[in-house]
Amino acid sequence: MSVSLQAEAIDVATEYARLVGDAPGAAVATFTGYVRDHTDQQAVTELALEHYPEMAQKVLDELGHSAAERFQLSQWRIVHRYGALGVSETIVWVGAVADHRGEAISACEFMMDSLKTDAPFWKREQRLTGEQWVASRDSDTARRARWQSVEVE
Amino acid sequence: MSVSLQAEAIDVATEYARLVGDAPGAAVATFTGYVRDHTDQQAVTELALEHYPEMAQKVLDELGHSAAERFQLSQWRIVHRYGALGVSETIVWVGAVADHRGEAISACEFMMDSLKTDAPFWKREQRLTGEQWVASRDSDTARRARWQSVEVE
Amino acid sequence: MSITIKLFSALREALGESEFELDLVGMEPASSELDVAAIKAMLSKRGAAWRDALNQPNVVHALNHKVVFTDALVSEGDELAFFPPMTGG
Amino acid sequence: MSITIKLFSALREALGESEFELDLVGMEPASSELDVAAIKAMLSKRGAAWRDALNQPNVVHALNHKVVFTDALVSEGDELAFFPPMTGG
Repeated sequence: MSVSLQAEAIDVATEYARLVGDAPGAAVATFTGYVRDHTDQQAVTELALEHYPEMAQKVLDELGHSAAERFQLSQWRIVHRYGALGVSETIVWVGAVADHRGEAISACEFMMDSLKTDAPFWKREQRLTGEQWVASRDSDTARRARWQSVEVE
Repeated sequence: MSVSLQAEAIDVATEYARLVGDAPGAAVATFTGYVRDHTDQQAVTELALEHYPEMAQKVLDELGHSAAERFQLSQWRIVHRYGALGVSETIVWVGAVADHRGEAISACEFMMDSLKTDAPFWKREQRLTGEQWVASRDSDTARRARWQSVEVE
Repeated sequence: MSITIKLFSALREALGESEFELDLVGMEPASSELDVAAIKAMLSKRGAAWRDALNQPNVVHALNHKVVFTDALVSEGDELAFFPPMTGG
Repeated sequence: MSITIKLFSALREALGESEFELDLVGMEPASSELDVAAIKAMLSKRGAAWRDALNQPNVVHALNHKVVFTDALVSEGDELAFFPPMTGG
């Protein structure tokens, strides 16, 4: 039931063990995002992640609580990095514990889709051709919108 | 790209590290199932998992390959236990690596939904009121059917 | 001609057998055209317990590790398994 | 009356500032009715770079860490941030 904003690499094994604890639910789903080595066929050598600390903390807290309520989670955790990241390093980790597999898996997807468009982070890629801010993707906005249509039901 | 049928507990940290290896894709999703301490409000104290070894190996191999093709996975892994399991122990672990988060997450859901109805395992619960074979669930059959309607498209 | 029969879970328990060879020599129709339904009919002659267990509507038949309908043809050396709906995961 | 302005990512870079206090004393209309649009108009008077950067159609405004429309009212001590669409995760 917590958020971590951190400069350090994400220790997936430790995060998993803490999430599950001594009394796991029946179903645990996790997602880890890594820095790609390419964007649109261009090689990427490093990523700088700028963030708005106070707002990021608030948005991710609210997102976790919203996921917990919506998918009946007994535990959840969101870890997001900021700062300079090398290729193949972790960027983000989310985990959800529920009674049923569908809820745990959907909660991870909901948290990832929402944080992509709602959490104040900005990626700047170091490419062979120079530095460049990463543009937001229409596909991310569309994935986020799927959850909103469900919210209205 | 492999299946393990095993009596031993699943070491989630080791499985994760092996799945991702030295060159991770951008997106890694995992799911872990644990033994519940209850079914329909009845306390469960132990679970015995019977299986049909040769067929289980074949079905899970095919399921992994099918998921890889369908969701463009660069890596996948399915681990399923058999034998005597205590409450809160691991039963099953699946992991998928893809370029995009939607594919990695959907692959885990597809693998779990499919193995629930297609892989030859049978649960026998030790309850306070005696032993009992677990009945198959209509909800599992319905979740499996969702993927079949997509297959026809 | 013989095939291997396997039984799992509640069927194994109800019938008290998990695996045996079934001799099909001299069966009618010609053994080259035997299907799963014919094997079920043959096994059902072993008594009421067999007839009842094998003819429950939700029994699954797997021929050589693949789920099949009752019209699947059976050949020398095949492995035919009967079991209740699967409950893994 | 003053508020805190924050700029992030490409806006911070284009405008060369990341955070400053904006004094609103003496502004028209009455400062109790100032909204985000009025603040944007005020900042746009700083020059073409400001006007262009703040009036891009996809600029996001967050008031006290919450995304708002331009009709949100601004009060003493508020924190108002401008930034491009978010690209985390």
